[in-house]
Amino acid sequence: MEVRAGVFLCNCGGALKNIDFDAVASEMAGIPGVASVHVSSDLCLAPARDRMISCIREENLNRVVVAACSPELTEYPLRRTVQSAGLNGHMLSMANIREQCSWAHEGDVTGKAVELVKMAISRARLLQPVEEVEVGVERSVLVVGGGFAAVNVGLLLAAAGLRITLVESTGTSGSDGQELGSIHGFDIGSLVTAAERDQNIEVLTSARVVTVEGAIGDFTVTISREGKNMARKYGAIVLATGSRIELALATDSDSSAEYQGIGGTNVVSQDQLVERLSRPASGVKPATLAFMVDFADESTRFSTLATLGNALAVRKVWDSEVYVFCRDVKVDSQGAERLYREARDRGVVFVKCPAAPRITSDNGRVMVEAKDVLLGEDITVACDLLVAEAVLYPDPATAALGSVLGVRLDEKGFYQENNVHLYPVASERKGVFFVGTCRGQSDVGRVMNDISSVVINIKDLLSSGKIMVESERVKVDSEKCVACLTCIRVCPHAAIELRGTEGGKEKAVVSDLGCHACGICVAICPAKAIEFQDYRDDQILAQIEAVG
Amino acid sequence: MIIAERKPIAEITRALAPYKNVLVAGCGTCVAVCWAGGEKEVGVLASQLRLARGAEGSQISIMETTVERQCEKEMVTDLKDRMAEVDAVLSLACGAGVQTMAEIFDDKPVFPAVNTTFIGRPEREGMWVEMCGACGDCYLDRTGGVCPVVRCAKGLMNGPCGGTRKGGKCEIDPDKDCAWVLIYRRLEKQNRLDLMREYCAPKNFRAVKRPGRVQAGKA
Amino acid sequence: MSMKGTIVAFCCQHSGYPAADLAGKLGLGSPEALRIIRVPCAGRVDVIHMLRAFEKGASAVAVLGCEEGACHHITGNTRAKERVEQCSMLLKEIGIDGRRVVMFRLSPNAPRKFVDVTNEIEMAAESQGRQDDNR
Amino acid sequence: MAIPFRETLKTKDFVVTAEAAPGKGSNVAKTLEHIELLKDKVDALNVTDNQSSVMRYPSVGVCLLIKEQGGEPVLQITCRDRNRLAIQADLLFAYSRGISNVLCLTGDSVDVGDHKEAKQVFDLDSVQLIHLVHTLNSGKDMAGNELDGAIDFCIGTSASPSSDPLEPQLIKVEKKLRAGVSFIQTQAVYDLDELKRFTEFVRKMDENVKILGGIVPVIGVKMASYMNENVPGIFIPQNLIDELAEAPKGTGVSKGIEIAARMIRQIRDEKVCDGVHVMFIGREDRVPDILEAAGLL
Repeated sequence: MEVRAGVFLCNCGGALKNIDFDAVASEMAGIPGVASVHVSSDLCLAPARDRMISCIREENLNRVVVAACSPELTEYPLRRTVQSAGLNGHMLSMANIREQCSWAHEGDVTGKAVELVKMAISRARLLQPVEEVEVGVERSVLVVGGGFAAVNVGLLLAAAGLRITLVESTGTSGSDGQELGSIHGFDIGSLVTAAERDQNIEVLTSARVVTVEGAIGDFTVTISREGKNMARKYGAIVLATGSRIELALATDSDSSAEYQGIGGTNVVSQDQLVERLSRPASGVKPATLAFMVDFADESTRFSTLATLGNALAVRKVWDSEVYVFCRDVKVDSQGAERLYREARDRGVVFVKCPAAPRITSDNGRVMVEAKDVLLGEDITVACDLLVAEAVLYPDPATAALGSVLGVRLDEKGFYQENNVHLYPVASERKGVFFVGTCRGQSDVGRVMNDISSVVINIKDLLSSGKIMVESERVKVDSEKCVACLTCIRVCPHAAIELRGTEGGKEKAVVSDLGCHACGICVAICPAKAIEFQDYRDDQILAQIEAVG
Repeated sequence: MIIAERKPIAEITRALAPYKNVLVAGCGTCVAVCWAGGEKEVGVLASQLRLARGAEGSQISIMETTVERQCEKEMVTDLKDRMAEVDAVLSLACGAGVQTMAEIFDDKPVFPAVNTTFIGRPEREGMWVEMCGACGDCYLDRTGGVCPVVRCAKGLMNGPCGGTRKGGKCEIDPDKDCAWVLIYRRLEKQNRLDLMREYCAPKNFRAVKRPGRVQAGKA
Repeated sequence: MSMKGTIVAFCCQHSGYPAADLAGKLGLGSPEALRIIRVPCAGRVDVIHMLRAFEKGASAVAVLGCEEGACHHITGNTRAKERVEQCSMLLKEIGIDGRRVVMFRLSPNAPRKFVDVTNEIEMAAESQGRQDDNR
Repeated sequence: MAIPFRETLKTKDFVVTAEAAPGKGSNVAKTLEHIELLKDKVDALNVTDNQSSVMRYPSVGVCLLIKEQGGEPVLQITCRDRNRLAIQADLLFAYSRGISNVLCLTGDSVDVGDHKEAKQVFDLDSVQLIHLVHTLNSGKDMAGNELDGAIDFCIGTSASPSSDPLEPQLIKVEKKLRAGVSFIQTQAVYDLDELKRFTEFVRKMDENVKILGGIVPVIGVKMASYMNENVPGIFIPQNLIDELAEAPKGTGVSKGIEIAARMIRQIRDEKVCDGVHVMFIGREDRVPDILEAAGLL
């Protein structure tokens, strides 16, 4: 099919003074494959776009080369324009003659502009169409974990009409959500019973995910329960496997006494304190209480929020003296600032100290010795009860599940989200999400955010039951592929698998849905069997040939 | 699979010095998978040769091709109509491929561009290790599936030697495991250590009368 | 050597390319001899692309990818670094200065870094060019 | 004429052997000196076979010199340099010239020697070599042919009591014992408990094999770390290295001798094993000082 490329030069409303567009246009006319050259001043506006559409139709162009501003801005809309002219959106090649040519250099840059357009034309000749097809997706979600976050996600997604499977490795559902839920007044029990009654949700206790294959919209997951394996299909997978809470033994490095060592009874966790508060009648009320915050781990808000909440409760119920030893109380969680102010007003004393206090015991009472920054001197407080700082550690199953799903862990062992700001709950593997403490989130406010963003993400993806996807933009030629597994090992998004092809033999197959179009597999394939439609080797080499 | 490693460029340029039109022929099977002699490596080597000649100010014209399997006479013969204007052939195949090429086009000099090293497997991405020495008399049944003939530096049949390093590493290379320690651990795990205790008589090193020949039963 | 003095820069869509755009928007001058080829990720650039650029006469080749550990595709920039080092070795093997091929990592909002590195490459290539000419 | 080593092993309760190192050329003057110095002070003199894969005057040659001087040689044979034909031929020749003790070794790899590109043979290994000598002793060659004139070698081998991991080594020693050896000369040992445990292990399987502990004096911290790093099968513990570090500059050699003598005396007094095999590579002339310091002369 003969290449007929239309070259559209945009002088950005006349702003690109150091490019002689007529010269550029005349240079383009003689190039093989160029059917017409048009200079316009505002390709980003509708009239110019309509003219382009009519040019494409009248001159039945099968390639469009646009020399204008950066493709980062205009590639997407221009593709829509080309499509509305009946030509495949991928038959577009752009030259950046504004930011990277006219604005980047002083003086006349017509020569460079000519070269950039020639490069774009050389690539345009080799472009091939990429069809966008509609693909059915499973309207079901696998939620791994039985805690507070998992059950919440399950309920919300079930409400959106998706079929949910809640896989919980321990015997009872909602077990590891106790600590988090109970402290912040959420009754985990009622959530679990709601989940069990919801006909869209299937709760599988003491079950384990064994293998995960396929990609977003079409995951095949084997779950093993009571010795037998079941294969299930899911559109998305949410990991909410929670975390392990340990009492921090952070003490001053040279202080000999360990928390746990002293008396034992008068050192408690936040949870044990809440339990004692709930039955005020029994036992003697402690006269003075101390909390520890931000010494073992400054990155989680877990102990800060629990401390603020419980310090207030102690003041109300027991009215005992409350000291909070802290490095600095970080109140950037939801409602934390209000709790902090209220605690101060209620007489809770915050002792700011640069290093962890020295803990010793003196006939049953806990002596807390620390340097108070505000007073500028060492103070010692004798207290009846010490609430140790709690620190979140990854659940031991995190690493194993991570490798089954092909997702990464961060340096502390929690799941590594794709981008902490843009995609906080998504993994690098499309369709696999993390929620809650399993990715290091430590306070209820943030966990609630995680839950709502994951629910929105998945509803957006799956509720319609179908997704538009570019089919075979990155494709493995099964003739050339020798199944050497290099691409499967290398793909950072676990989007390539060995699958039987019509020839019968198993070959590498790129999942259109799961592929992030980065091209790493294309560069590393020893047999050059993988093609990435818009960035093929011949297209890149053609651009190099066109230079100079 | 067969593992190979690209020869240093100096050796290749020295061999090609007198020739102007060179056919650079890759092989699409083993040497491609171990990144030594496939289509990609043909492109890189051709480019490197052109750059080298450019630097010396003399010209070279290179034809690039990749044969699916260079050890198949028919596949190599397919190149014959392009051989007219070729002065010399540079083959990136393993030894079998280079010699097939040399045999089919015996009127033209054929040079190897890779060193065929061993039969092995990928240990991790980009690194391959020797597993089998094709000795023709396999003992893997006696050693729990670890071959001492090639994975022990001295090929001992009653190992280990006295030079094993701390932690069970090989005498000559602290990064390599002593094959006999691996054998010991494997057999211990399966509690079949009696296999290792059994005296192994001197090996028949002529099991394959070199050069080897295997005649399959009539098809 | 029709491309005397040109610098071919493979710019990753997530870092090098937007940084180049930003440099243009701020009017920071990068070398005119620079020819940018847009790639989806630095990991897409292969050794053959760099070598062909040199064959076409480029005086220097650069691969601009994301910062260490911030690669949009996790391992893209590390692979690009390894391939640049391999290409550098291949050049050194045949007597061409290995420093003519460079991997540089920057974030999309670092136009000054982009301009500094491209100018540095140009100056290095020029001084090297003079050495090659009188060899 | 010296007492045959086979007899010494039976009669003497503490056997002492040393090493005569062949030179790097045809001039045997130095070797003769060492032989003269040591032949009457020890029960037998081992002759190394291209030690550490460094090419030297042949082992059987020095053994003949020792015989001529009236000493009792032990021919060391490694499997690195000769195949089964050559080894059998050398054994016939050695025996015919009156050499009747052989130490069967696997041999170091050529990578540690000075001809690193040589083709290694290793047609046999040390255990197979022991079986081979027995075969020849029984009047047949390895292919089963009758020998015109049988031979009768006293067979010995080596062992590494301080290998880590130890169990694979012990399995190898089991094989050697089942093949049948009269004496074992171990690699250099510095931890006598290990040597004791090794001796007990061997005694359980074969009471009358004689075990000679390998003694290699260490003359400095630098040498100690070098040996730990590069010499196969040598593990010098840290406490010994610390002791060497304290020795004032320049007294390294005498310190090394002092430590070696102390170990020999300890082995003898506590009957750790049946004797010692003293190796002082490059300083064979100082071996008498060690023996004297250990009260063996």
